Amino acid sequence: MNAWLWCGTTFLGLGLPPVIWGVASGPLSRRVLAQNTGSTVVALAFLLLAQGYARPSYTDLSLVLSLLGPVGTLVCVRLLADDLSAGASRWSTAVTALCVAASLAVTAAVCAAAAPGRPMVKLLLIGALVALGNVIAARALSVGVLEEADGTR
Amino acid sequence: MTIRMRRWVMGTGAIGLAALFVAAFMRLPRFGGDRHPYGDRATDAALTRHTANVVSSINFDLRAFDTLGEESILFAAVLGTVVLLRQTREEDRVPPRSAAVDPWVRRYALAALPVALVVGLYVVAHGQLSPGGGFQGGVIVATAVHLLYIGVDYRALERIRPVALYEVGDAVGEAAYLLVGAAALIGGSAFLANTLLPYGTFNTLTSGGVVPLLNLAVGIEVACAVVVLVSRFLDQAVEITDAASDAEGAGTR
Amino acid sequence: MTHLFPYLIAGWIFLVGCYGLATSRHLVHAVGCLAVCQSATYVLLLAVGYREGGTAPVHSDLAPHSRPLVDPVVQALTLTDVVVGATVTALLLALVIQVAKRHGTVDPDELSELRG
Amino acid sequence: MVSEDLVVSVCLVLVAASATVAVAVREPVRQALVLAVLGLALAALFTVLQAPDVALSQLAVGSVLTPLLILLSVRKVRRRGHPTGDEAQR
Repeated sequence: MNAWLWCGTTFLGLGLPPVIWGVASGPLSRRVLAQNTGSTVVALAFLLLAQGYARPSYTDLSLVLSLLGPVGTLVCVRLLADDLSAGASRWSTAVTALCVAASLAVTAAVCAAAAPGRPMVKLLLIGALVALGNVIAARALSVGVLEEADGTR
Repeated sequence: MTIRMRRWVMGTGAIGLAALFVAAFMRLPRFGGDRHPYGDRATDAALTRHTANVVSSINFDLRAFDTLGEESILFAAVLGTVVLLRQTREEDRVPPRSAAVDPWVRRYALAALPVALVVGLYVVAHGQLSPGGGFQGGVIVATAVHLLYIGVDYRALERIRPVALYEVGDAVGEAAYLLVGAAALIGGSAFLANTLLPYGTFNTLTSGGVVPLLNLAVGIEVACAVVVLVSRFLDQAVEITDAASDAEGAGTR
Repeated sequence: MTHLFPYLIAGWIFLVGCYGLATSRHLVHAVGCLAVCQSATYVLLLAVGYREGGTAPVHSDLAPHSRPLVDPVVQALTLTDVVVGATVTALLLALVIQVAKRHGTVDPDELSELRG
Repeated sequence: MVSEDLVVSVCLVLVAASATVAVAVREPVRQALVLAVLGLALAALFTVLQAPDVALSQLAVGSVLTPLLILLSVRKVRRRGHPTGDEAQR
């Protein structure tokens, strides 16, 4: 099994259990944060698995998830605004920084191995979407909710 | 039938089912085994019809009639939801108040909207080549439309999403699927047979004969069906209130 | 033993979903448990179709007959299963909203006591 | 290639864990979030079982559509539902 599959396995094996634990217990804001982290972990795992199985068409999965993940979280934040008004969970900044760092690292590693040209542009786009989506979701969780609490109901 | 008794009955039933499961699984072929007779034949059939994505070839070519049934299930479910969640007499529709959304979230939602639409259409168009197809792309397009609800508010979404148009789109998608099938019938071969169009060169957008057309029809139908479905739920949750809960001043964002 | 593992996991998910469905105190939670039951069928179907060392039956980036393929028929069945799963969940949720409107409660036990 | 089974086994355990948690969480809103994570774990399992089409549709349905519909239904039911029903599950 080549190194990429090992990375993908450890990524899923070490990344998802804390996500499942985070979404199963604790305050609601931390659960939404855990769900958002889960979509980041799986999107990056898809990039590694695509490289590991030598199937570039699997990166479409990562592209779609990098778009739908943040949408899912933003929908939860919008619909649960009144339950989330207790403010962002204290894990928020640390986890977001970790996710953005992980997405940059994985994108760089996968781009290094990918053929230059169109495939690399696609991988860079996916990495950027994952990182950006993560930052926006974390911001929506912390700031977006508070503003609505004071805004007109 | 107290709760406790019910749990015991459920427990014994579960243990019996578990025993049957294990007995059945012992006789299943080994996980990862090498004997897949139908799969090999389906792959060969798809390759002769120049369809790169064998799963799409099965869905829209070898088993097109089953996919017609599946789309009719989707159509009937959306019809059922529309009937169930309609606004009854004693309920009135309160226009939702606009919501203050963080400017960065708004910019991201409005920027991500076109990107998600393009990705959705890409997934539908390349249905018979790369992973994806009419259904997956349709749901992505439908989700992209709702980005406006997240970015701005419900009223903006209602302006660009006339539900009647999407209900017509849902029906047009289903009808297009049927017409393409009937065209094969008129063309002298069986209903939904893939003999109408040339199979084109392998791994190009026009390859696969009828498969891209059916893919597009399913894409249109699923996108419109999901938009109608979510709009009915959104109306119920955000707008429609009955006299009883009016006192609570509902009709939030 | 490992060749039975995926099937046992599918069986476990189904039984857990049934347990949740039977002991649920909120109809929307019951619909969620039904979705869990449905996902057990996805796992079982795809586990049956897996081939050791096989790859996806998608030839957009793969030369035909170059590598062993996983069974595509099972994937088409699972795709239909996911579609029907989504529509069944949506229709059941619509029914739950109607039950809440008509009977004013979403607790299955309370429902059974209400007549008419 | 026994190692490919390792990836499959890891994903299977993750799916079983998130399915058990999805049933164990009794409150519908929290269950919607766990179902979203279950959808992600299933998509990972399908990709490892070499079924990208099914993983894509599970992503589209499981991580956005189902939680959205459940949250909207809970919002309607909670506002409309029996008050005692709400207190019991909050």
